[in-house]
Amino acid sequence: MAEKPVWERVGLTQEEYGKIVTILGREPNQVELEMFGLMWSEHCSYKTSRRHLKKLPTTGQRILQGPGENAGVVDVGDGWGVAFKIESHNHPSAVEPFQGAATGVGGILRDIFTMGARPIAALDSLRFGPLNEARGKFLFGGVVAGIAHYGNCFGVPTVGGEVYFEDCYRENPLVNAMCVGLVRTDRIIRGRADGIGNAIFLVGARTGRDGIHGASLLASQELNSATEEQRPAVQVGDPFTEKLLLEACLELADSGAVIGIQDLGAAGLTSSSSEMAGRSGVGIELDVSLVPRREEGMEPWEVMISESQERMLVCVAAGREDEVREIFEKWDLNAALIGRVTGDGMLRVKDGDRMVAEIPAAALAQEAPSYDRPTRRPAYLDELKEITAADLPDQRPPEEALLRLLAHPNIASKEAVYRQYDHMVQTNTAVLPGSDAAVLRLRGSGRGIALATDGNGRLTYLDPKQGAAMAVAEAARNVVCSGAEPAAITNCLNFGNPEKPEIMWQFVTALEGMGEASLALNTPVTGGNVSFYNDTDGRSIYPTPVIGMVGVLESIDHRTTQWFKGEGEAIILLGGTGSPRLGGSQYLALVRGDAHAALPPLDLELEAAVQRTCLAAIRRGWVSSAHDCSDGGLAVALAECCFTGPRLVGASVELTGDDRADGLLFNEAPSRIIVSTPADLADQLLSLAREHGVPAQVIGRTGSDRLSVRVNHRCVIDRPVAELARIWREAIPCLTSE
Amino acid sequence: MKFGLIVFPGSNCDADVYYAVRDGLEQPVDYIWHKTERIEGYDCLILPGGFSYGDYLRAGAIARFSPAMQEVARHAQRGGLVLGICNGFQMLLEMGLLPGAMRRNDSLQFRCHYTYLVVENAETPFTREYQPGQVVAIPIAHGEGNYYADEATLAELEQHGQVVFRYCNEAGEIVPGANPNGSVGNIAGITNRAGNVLGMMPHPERCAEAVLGGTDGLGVFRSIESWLKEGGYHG
Amino acid sequence: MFLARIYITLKHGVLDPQGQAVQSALAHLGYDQVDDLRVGKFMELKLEAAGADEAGRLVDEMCQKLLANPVIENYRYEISEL
Amino acid sequence: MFLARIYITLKHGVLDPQGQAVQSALAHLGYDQVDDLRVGKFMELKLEAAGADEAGRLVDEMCQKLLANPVIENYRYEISEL
Ligand SMILES: Nc1ncnc2c1ncn2[C@@H]1O[C@H](COP(=O)(O)OP(=O)(O)O)[C@@H](O)[C@H]1O
Ligand SMILES: [Mg+2]
Repeated sequence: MAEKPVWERVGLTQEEYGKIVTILGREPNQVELEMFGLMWSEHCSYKTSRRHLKKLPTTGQRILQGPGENAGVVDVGDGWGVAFKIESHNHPSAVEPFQGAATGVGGILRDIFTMGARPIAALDSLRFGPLNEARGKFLFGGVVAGIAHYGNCFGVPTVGGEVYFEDCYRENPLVNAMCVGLVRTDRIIRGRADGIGNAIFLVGARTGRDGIHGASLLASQELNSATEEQRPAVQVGDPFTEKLLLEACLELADSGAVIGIQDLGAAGLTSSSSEMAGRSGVGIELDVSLVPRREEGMEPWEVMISESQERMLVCVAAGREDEVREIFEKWDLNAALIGRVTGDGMLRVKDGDRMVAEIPAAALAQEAPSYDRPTRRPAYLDELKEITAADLPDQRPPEEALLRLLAHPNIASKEAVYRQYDHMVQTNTAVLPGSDAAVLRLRGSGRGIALATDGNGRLTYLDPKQGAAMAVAEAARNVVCSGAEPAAITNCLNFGNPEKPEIMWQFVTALEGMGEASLALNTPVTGGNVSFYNDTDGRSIYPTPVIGMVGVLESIDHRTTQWFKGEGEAIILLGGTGSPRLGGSQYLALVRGDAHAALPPLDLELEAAVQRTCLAAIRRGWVSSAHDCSDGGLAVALAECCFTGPRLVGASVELTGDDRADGLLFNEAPSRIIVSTPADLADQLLSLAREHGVPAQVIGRTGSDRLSVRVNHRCVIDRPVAELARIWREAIPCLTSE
Repeated sequence: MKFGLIVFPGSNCDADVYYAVRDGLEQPVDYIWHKTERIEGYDCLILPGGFSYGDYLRAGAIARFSPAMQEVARHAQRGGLVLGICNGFQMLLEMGLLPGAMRRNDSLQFRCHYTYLVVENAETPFTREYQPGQVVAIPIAHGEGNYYADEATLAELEQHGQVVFRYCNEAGEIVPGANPNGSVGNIAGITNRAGNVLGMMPHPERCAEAVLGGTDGLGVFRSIESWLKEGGYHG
Repeated sequence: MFLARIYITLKHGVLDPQGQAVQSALAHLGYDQVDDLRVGKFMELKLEAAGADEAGRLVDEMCQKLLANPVIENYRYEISEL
Repeated sequence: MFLARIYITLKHGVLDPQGQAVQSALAHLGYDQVDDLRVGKFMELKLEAAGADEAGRLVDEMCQKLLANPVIENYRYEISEL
């Protein structure tokens, strides 16, 4: 058998290898080749996505740091900034769900505290195959436990997220973790290495062979039986060490000795050193023999690309090295002075006296190849039809459909997940998980932030542009319902193999939709992460862009929850009864087996107006509860208003419309919010809506212990709220304990 | 009146207790690093929650060897108040200041949610501001809160009123369904025989402010305050 | 009736945060002559089987399917008759 | 240099939630011939000592002080020379 060409062994193409030879003016040695292989992988270089990501709107009044650093930062007033970012750990979680998810959380936490920010919240957006299958249960159980393990021990509250179950994620689950941190705006630290002669320290855990040829390669190719072979590379997270690393890094930041910090993620020392040097236009010379090791006999290239967790590269002002050592000693952590900043832009790696690699730093980090991959509109899109209730043969009794939807794992209570997460530590969580968005108070300022993640692969599959826009709209609506003004987003773009033109088309088109919605809703993109190659044996996941949203509450007193508060209040529907189109809805999936049909339209102007109305009403103190209509449509949203609070509150609702009852109740048209308000304020609220050009109507009243819904004067739902609640609460525990 | 809060590597509820005492109770409080060898001038020492040393091996097992823990023991011996919350409770068990041991939750999962507790003994320095039998809502957040003691020890605890909090339902009934972790007798918190050392799994500091959704936990801190004001042992 | 004793250990090279923490706690207590401490699991179970071979085969299956995590752990076991 | 193998098990009479959960998971997989499953810890460490006796004495101390919790756990160990 012929030996593989050298470039293939590190996952590069022949052309890419040629480019390396041109850059170096010679053949790379093994260390250099390994370094290039990782840095020019899709995962590290964004070679496919870079040119398209550039088109996203990234600036705005509140934006202190956009894309390009470890995390984005928004200004939340009083001298405070909120740093936030989302990242995927899909493939590691497919191989080892517990550790894969745990180290995913560890990675995103480091991205936040490298900025000098203390992590104050985490969220997680998850996708699995069906929960009634062994693999679905195994991955779900392992991933949730892994997130809990890392976040709880570290001491960050995991306050929100989402979980969906769809066939397309059966082999390739999605595990996207978001972290949010708080930093003084004048203390933001960046991943820079300025100042010739300054010291480069490697701090934190010791270096082992973890993840060598693992994470980044896994993330840059499809899953198949060959990837099984890469199992020994699995990394184990150590949240305790990470917690010490956090405290030490923040203490170091306070000392003022720090020039810059960069976490070690994919491609370890190679990426962190070349990125720091690249951003500052300098060089770095380092000696791998000075790196504290966990294992014996490691080669220089192994040290350079190891993905051992819980490590940071720190640039420190020359002359202040001892301060660093003292701080890390206090926290029982290593701090090894491994190199210095140089003036010539070269990344030089020595092993003692021996030079083992010499590469222009920028060539590794910024000058990676960039591809404009071909796109082709997928044929399935042309086959999608418009389906309305009238197209469905026989109407199920809406009541039965409601019960079945409430028991569907995509809609049922996620308490079984979030009760495993410590969501209260740090005592800032003012709205706990279980409402549209989590709300955190900002201690001492009277303000707060609202956080949500949203994404809907099914909608994006059916209409990449609008599906991605709907994810932004829904995330914004969720924070608005909680009393916050949407401020900015981070995104995690989970797609299939971009070398397939149809996937590439989905990607490019989804970005257009995301960009438009971000502009319309005034939520610039501050960063994110791209995860390609989410395919198994040639089948791709649904294109799944996930949006992480940060909103700001002017006053923490504006915080609003989704559940009805008491009897006799008016229930108002903002945004109208939706669309007859059922494409993408849980209802269509339920009655027909799949939801493949044209989506209801999204009107971004209406969306913005609905959100403005809701927020204005909340700020005036008129709103007792606000809940957005999403999965399962109006009927499910109403039921959730009745039973998600500390006490059950019934409602009687009267809808009228041209559509059939099931269409009115279960369509998932966007831009709609259910608001409850004291009865005497209803008229004011309606006229406020009118001023904003938003359709609004009183659809019922809270009260009794039943949810009763009449459509065009016919009673279609009438059930005790307690029964609905039980079905909704028990569905996931029931499925997982089977 | 002064509170001291011992901070271990891996503590993560230290700041929460700090704010509950400083802002909720409006009393002075200091952080004390676990390597501190001499701890003087504190009236109540608190061991906060978290994952000291990652909770590796057994929760609280490694922390008990910190120099500050000898001072905590000395303070307790002299009659000073010691409050261990969650991981702090686990440490008190490991160091033998309280009897029994913790096992993993019977669900084998970490659990974080509000629980109802019945105040079984409202005469301790930590509970005197509650009514006897009062039902309070205080959240838990732990993976190893499944309290165990052998029968003889349990009988002693009961006999001397050392069981201070039990998990119950909203109506105050001590039933298996209200037990979040499998603890024997639904036990959520106990004191030592002298009553000056309390260990509890639930987190009173998480519900000491209205914005957090509840203030039932404030009673623990107010009790300590009133006990100290009325002449309880000062350090 | 057979007794199975199962030993589950982390694979070589896989980080053992627990072992590290315990070792450094021992060092703090003065036991600094200790090295390479690794923490694993030990299980005991009884089972009915036609013979020791059969018992071994069953235990091996259980280890692969559930008791050990083959991605990061190794296992071995001993079977004895009761 | 000596190798110590340490086995830490829950005392008889102390309910073992983990053992119970594992046993019922096995039963779900069809292994209902399994009984009395108990989960404990298994540690391996290397240590310098003048001899096997000395090593044993040290390990015993470590178990009493830190590695096992005498309220609920038993321990035993084996020492072998490397
Ligand atoms: N989908 C995206 N949209 C906007 N910016 C992105 C996106 N994906 C990645 N980025 C930005 O590109 C940079 C590199 O991303 P990444 O490699 O994930 O960061 P890190 O090395 O910190 O893990 C980051 O600044 C990130 O915010
Ligand atoms: Mg980073």
